[in-house]
Amino acid sequence: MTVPQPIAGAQRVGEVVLAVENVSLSFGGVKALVEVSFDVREHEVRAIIGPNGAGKSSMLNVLNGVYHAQKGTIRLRQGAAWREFHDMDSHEAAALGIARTFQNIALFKGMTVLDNIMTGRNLKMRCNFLQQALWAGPAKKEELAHRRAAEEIIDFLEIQHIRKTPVGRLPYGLQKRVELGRALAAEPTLLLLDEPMAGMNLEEKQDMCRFVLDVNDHYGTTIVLIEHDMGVVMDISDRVVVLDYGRRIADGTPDEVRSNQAVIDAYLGVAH
Amino acid sequence: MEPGIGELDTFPKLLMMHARIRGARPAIREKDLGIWQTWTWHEFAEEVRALACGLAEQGFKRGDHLALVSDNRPRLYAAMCAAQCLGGVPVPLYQDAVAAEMGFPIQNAEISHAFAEDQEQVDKLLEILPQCPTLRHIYYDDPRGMRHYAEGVLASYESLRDRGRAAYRRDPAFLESEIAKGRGEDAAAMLFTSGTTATPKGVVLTHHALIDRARAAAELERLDDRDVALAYLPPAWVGQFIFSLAQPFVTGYCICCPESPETVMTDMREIGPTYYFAPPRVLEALLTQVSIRMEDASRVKRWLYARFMAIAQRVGGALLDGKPVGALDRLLYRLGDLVVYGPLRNVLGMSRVRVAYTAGEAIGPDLFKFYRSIGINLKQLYGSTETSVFVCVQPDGQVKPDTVGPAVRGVELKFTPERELLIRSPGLFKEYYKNPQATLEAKDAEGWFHTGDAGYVDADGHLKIIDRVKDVGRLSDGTLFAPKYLENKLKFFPYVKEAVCFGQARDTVCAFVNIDMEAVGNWAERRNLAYSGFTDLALRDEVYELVRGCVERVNADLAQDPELANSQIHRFLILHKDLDPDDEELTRTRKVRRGFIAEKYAALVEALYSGRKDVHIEAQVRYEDGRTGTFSADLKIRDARTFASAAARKAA
Amino acid sequence: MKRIPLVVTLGLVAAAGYSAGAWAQAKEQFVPVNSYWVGPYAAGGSGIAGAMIDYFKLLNARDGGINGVKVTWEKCETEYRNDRGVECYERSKKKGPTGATLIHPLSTGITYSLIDKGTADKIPIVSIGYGRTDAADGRVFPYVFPMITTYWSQNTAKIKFIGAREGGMDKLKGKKIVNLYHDSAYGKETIPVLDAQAKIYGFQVTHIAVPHPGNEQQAQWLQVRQIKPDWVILRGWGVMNPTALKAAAKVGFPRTKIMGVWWSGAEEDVIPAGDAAKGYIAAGFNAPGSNFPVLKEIQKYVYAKGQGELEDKSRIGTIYYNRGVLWGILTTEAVRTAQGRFGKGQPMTGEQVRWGLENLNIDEKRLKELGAVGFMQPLKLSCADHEGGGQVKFQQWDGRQWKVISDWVPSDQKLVRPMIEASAAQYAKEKGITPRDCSKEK
Amino acid sequence: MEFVFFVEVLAGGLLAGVMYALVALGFVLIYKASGVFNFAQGAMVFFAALTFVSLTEAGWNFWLALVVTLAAMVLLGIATERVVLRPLVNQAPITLFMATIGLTFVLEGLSQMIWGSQPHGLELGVPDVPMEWLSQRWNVNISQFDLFAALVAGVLVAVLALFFQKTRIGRALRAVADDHQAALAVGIPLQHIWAIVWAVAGFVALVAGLMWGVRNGVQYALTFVALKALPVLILGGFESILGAIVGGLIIGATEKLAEVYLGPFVGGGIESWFAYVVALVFLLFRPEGLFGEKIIDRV
Amino acid sequence: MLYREAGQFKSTYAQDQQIFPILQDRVAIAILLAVAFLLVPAFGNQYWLGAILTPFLIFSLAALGLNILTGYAGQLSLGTAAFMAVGAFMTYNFVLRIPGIPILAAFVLAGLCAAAVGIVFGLPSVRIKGFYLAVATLAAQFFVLWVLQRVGWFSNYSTSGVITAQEIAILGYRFDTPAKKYLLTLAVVAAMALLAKNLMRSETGRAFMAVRDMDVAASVVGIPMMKTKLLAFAISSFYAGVAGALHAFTYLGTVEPEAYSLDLSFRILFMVIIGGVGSILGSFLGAGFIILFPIFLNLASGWVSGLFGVEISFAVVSNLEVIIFGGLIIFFLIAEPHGLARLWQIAKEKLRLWPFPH
Repeated sequence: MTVPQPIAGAQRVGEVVLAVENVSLSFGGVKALVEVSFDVREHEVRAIIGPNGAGKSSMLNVLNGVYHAQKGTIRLRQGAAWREFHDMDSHEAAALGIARTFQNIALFKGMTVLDNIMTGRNLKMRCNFLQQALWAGPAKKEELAHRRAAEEIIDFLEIQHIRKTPVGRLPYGLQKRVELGRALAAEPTLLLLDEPMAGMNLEEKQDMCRFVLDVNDHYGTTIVLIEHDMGVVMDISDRVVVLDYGRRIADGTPDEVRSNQAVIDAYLGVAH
Repeated sequence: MEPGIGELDTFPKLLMMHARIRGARPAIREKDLGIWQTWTWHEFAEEVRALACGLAEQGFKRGDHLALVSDNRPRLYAAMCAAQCLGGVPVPLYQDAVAAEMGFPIQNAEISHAFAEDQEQVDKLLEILPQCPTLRHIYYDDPRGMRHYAEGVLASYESLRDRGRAAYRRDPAFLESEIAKGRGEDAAAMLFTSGTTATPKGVVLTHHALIDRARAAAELERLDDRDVALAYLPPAWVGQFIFSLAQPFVTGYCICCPESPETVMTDMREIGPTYYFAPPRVLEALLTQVSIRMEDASRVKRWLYARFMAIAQRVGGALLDGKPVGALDRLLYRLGDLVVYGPLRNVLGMSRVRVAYTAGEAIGPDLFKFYRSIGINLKQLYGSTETSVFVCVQPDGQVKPDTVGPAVRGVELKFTPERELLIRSPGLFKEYYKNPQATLEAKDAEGWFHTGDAGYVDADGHLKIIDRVKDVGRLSDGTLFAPKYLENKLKFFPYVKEAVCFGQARDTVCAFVNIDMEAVGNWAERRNLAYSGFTDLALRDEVYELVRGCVERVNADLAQDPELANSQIHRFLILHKDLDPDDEELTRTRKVRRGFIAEKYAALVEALYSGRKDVHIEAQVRYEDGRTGTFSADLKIRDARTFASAAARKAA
Repeated sequence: MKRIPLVVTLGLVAAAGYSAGAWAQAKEQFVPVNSYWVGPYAAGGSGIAGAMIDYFKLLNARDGGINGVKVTWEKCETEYRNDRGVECYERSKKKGPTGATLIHPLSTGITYSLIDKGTADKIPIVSIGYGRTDAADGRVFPYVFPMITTYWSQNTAKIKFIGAREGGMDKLKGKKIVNLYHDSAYGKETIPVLDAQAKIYGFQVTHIAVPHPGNEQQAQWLQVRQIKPDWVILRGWGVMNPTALKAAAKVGFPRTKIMGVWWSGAEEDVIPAGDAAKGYIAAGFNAPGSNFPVLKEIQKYVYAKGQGELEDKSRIGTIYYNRGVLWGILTTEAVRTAQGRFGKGQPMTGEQVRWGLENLNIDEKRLKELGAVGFMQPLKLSCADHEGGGQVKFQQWDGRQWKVISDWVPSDQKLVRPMIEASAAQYAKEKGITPRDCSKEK
Repeated sequence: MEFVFFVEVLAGGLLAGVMYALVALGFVLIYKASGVFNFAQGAMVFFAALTFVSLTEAGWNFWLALVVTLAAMVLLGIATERVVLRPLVNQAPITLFMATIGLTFVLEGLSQMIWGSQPHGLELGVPDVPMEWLSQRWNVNISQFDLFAALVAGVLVAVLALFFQKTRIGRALRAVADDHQAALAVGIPLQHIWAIVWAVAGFVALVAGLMWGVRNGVQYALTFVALKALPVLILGGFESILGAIVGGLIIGATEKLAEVYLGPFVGGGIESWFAYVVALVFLLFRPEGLFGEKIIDRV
Repeated sequence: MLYREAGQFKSTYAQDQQIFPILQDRVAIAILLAVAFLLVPAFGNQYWLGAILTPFLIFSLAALGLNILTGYAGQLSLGTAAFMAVGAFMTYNFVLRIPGIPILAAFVLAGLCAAAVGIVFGLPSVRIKGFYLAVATLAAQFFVLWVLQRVGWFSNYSTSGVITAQEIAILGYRFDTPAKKYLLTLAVVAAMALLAKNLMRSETGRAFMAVRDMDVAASVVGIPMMKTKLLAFAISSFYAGVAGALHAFTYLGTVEPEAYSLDLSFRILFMVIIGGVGSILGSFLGAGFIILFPIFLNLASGWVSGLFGVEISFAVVSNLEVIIFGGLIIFFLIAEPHGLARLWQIAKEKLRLWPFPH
């Protein structure tokens, strides 16, 4: 995995922007998350790893309001003030600047790539439906301005050639990229990526890593990343939290985590 | 053309004139962020002024050279003109060349300033920086991925321009005086010849030469500021330099830069240029695309296509030339125009083409006839880097498939006893940069330039090029052997991408054939022949049979022409890999480097002539991600049926 | 979004629409037959339309048309839908030398839709025994003819018949009557007049609505069982009628105490109910049975020559068939009266037929000539009164066929007429129409 | 007296609900096996009843007519599968729904063209009159025919439930309902299954046609029974047979009670929309119908 | 074949986002509008104007309304006819109770009332999805008709609950001839179709489609579920309301609640499905097919039997027409499951790529 070495370093990463304190989540009897706590710093690439069924996706879903945790608090820093949110809907989370991609693609099949990305910007649109119906001055100006922003993202992700293709017809790799584009369109402060590189070949993985790094680098977005490929995790993440059976078993820089015995056991399957 | 153009003898002066009198007209467009961004002449002039002052501040002085490594982009042409404003010489390089190839030009011209498009080109320049001490400034346009590049040499295009704009505002007079200092005979550009032989030479072309030739051609075709051209070929090539800098600065027409090399076809369809230029290999590729897509069409469309193309073949060209045609044919053609040719031109983006040139290599007659028959005013042009392109141009109405037309105004032609063409014209180059010996060799005392091409003037005063002098050879029995002519005939078939013929001082002609992966692949899929890759396809017997069919059809054609009858192709083999400029088998403009190939594959040539059925080949292959590996296979060799020549048959 | 396939439709219709119109320049009286041969009410629609055409064929065959003017017609499928009804009207109104003589909409919904159009195009809209009741006031509705009897008149006649059956109108005091009506405009039409009569005769009326299509009436008939009324007036249409009779049998309510309107009193309404319909009484303005001279002549002149519209000859004599013949008679008599004034032997325009209708006077003598004595009641219309007769006959289903059990029972015009004129006046005010002054009409 | 009347209304409502359930069964069958809401079920009820009655009136004996009609319905089922459904495998449910609408028009047109538009009476030998001893003893009128219909419905439901749960074809049907492609992948002969299902639905349509035919007479109006089944399906869930019966009973009972007790105060005729209000209230608590599986959105 | 797109490049986003980016399409639409607005009223006779084009336009508008709700927002509705009834009756009341009110104002107000009713019956859509949602709108269908018949106020206490549309007037100018009524209908329908098209290509439209395609992802992107679904119900009911008003005023004149029965709701749903779910053009094509096709079948069979003089009984002919109509629906669905609009789109694609297949 030859990827240009980003100049990581403490000075770029800011203070804590997201604090998760002993969050527990269960579906009926199944305990998905047990007392999980970790924090995420500004401009950081924070990875969450762990074997299958460790609760990674559930954690992500709690962060952006798709699931509601039974116990524990999640605090998000808005500028100076801290906002605690529990039982928050996903569209309220979106309003707070949290955007995400899904493990198995959740694009709008009936729309083109450009429309999907433009939908990502809906929080930024101010005109009401009447103005839009009349295609009145402000509505038209707003639509074209947002089209321009979407085009920048299309340019950034190098998908100009599929701009007007319905999403349903695209290969898997490109759909993942469009979904990243849609999340970026909301200009989030916190970006949650649920296995962005699952099922990709070598070349596509390289591209996606480059994009993730560019996003963090170019837009300064804080990224929480779930990923299986240890090579990727070690290369591009600043800090890593390891989950196993819903519990946090390790948290630290990639090197610390790699040498941590508990993590090795979890992955190599020591009997619990 | 505007009166009083006389004293506007340099490109910057022309630019300022356009900015004054047609400031609002579009000068240059580029497809970016989904739409065609447009710079008017006024805005373009502003950009050039700012850049020029910026360069001046950076110590770029008169006589310096500015290297440019970039695809067709408005900022590339702005940088070129900015350098010219300061009396500098822009030196465009091939953007797809490897780093090593760029070393020589920069050292040769002690280039201090360079303009690079993006991270890819900057990395190349940084790689050869140690060998180029003179290189002190690299300006990059697209900052993508270079936020952490700390090299002092680098500076962004925007910073250069903004500092320049401030400087211009502080002291506009400085730039106006620099421009005024410019003279017609100053060097306007240095372009490196593709050079099918030896190392490339830097051709220095003056403002006067380029402007004169550009104006002559523009008058011939009555170009004006309403025309539109598409800039899609490498800027380092003289043709593209003429069509996207010289001629627009003379006439004021607008050039358009496509979004990326992959989207040229769609961009061309969107723009619909009126003034189009394409080397034969582009036209071949286009024709191959057309035939592949038509093969997949429904039966009705295929039948319609075949019927109307037959009519076009018969009367299309004549109609275009205005020759008399029967009323029924005229009606059928008009119907065909509605049903087939019109839509075909439209899909190829050539509906609005008023003038289309092809040059750089000789074009196959059938390919040429195909485009004219569907109503595209394609015309032959002859010229080279040293002659600022325009030497001979076929005027409207006098278009023949096998000639390159009469000489353009101001050009004199002369032939040496070995039938080599000598040219004298105001468009001749000044010199080969720092290579007086080569300059003398090419340009003799009275100013005649030795083209190195063999040819003759036919009855109508049209120049007819046979081939490169050194390539035109004789078979052992003395008959004329023009490899280019044979190769073009072979290349007309969609399945043949490239061919190399051998016969100099031998008794028969043999050939290498490089199949077109896409066309033959499509052909194989229709007969559900499984194949794993290029090499596997190239070795299959069915493909050999296919190519043999093509060769025999060429032989049948050749049999008609008494002169060429016995240069028919007797034996051929199919190459195991695509000929590739990266392996130096082709020039950057995809012309065959005959000498190099004969040397590299000498074993194969010998096998052809030794009557062997197959030959073993060991070759180095570079995979996609950079790893290299060796490859070995047995290439089969086939005989092709030859035909008694027409004369012989008549006699018998 | 505005790209309707106009080119295609123009071509098709132009070819179809106008070729048919060109042929009829000879002296003919064109009558459009817009009915429905498809859908839930197809039996009734095909019966009435078929009978009317049979009568026209009879006239053409026997008398050579009306005073020599042959009757011509064209069938059009309305599927009992308003939009198809309007389309058939617009398609047929200009056909024939003098355009459509008059229009039988054959559906309440279509009648309502055509009132404005008919008045504007001066083509009489003839709704015999249905449509708008207050259209009987000719001054406000010049071109609408709810002939013979309107729903309100029929209702008063029914109450009179019940009174007779109870032994005198005074016996009605204290009696309980349930009005089981189909929950639509047609069904609600008689509520006001029933309430008025309830006040006059002192009987107690309860209105029970049956939601469309009325194929399940368990709840309604349980209410009836709770109220235990003396009589039930069944104001049904289509499948509601047999279902009501079956439900009555299920609840144990005597069918002899159920009184149906003439749209609930045809064979098609009782056969499906089987023997649950025995004893059920229904009103009618045309007599059942086939032993009337006019029907015999139809069999002689039309069916004998194999020209009959209906394949199943046994339908001659059924209620709907006879009703169709009645409509044929009224239509041709109107034309005959109009010819009397505007030129015998000439095709009549819509406006002239209007005059003919308003001056229609079919007395006993005329009935005899037509061979329809007892078949229909004598009828006399006027400029103001577009209803005419207002008398109703009652018939009882004995399990196999309808038996007439009463003579013509007159309706209580004293009560009905003022209500009609009041309602017509309100319509006039709303629509901004100034009622005609009938005295000036000659 | 008041309470006895209440019992009678309730009993009447429940038995009316049984009649609705009979029709709803046909819809459930097709939906369960192909995920298609078969709009043409009403037309099939009419076609079956009309064929049967026309044959009996043409002098055929009862059982022979029944068998021939059944054969006709099986043929219709096979033809439907072959012509309409096979080309539309894997299309969106809304497209298949529209195809059944096309089928409705074809069936209605066909029925009236072949057998004419005259309505026919229908007697199944069970008198539709109240039970003697019941109405004497407690003055409660329950019609014998209603009980007969309830019996038929009960038997039908039992047979179908068994058929779906226990037999091999039944299991295959349930697999096809979940996912056409998956079923095809494991080798279930989709075409056979659908042909069988439509034939069985045809049989259920015939039974419903006969029951309703006795009540309304065999005429075009039989197609309106589909409207009565709609609220039952929505309440009971489209996929469950039990849901159809229980849904029917609930809708029937509440509808009649509301009409009798609530109707007079608000002007009557509330039966039509009240059924839907009941279904709506239930759905607000269980959005996937009484017996439908809970739809969980896996993210 | 007819398209010549070479040279039609876009240099501003406004050009790229316009409804008809290709010149040939713009020309076609301009011609069509010119024919519809100028040619047809001038040459069309009453049969064409009154019985074919006006109903076609009105039902297209209703189908367009339903397409917004079912096609774009993915919420199934079987209550379109009820919302049309509300539109018709409220317009009648507004004209009755506010003398001199211009008809267009009455249409808008009536549309708003229909929208309000739509929102009320749209509330269950928050919890219920798919076919089951049809129950809420079915309840609306029956309940609204029941109220219109029971509460006398709506029909100004007329005995049979029937309303008669008053004179159509805008500031004194009376629309009384079929041509004028046709023009009014055309103007209203064209304007509302344009508004709908603008809506669907802007943020609201995308929000609807997002909710339709995957509501979980829509809410994650920030689209408020409740607000979007109710807005879809409101807009769709507004369109149906205005369609109902036009149906009563410019088409039938006198109308009874029964005219807006469940059968009409189903017919409008058929128009949306056969026309093309989620396409403005689809609504028009669907309406054209469901309304006009049976009439042409009728004309054609009349013409054919006239031609061959064959005397088959009219009943058989009528039934045959119904069978052919049903058969055609099945044929079209098999040919193109996504409706006529998709067939049209494929044909256009083929023309643009002519003579190439791809």
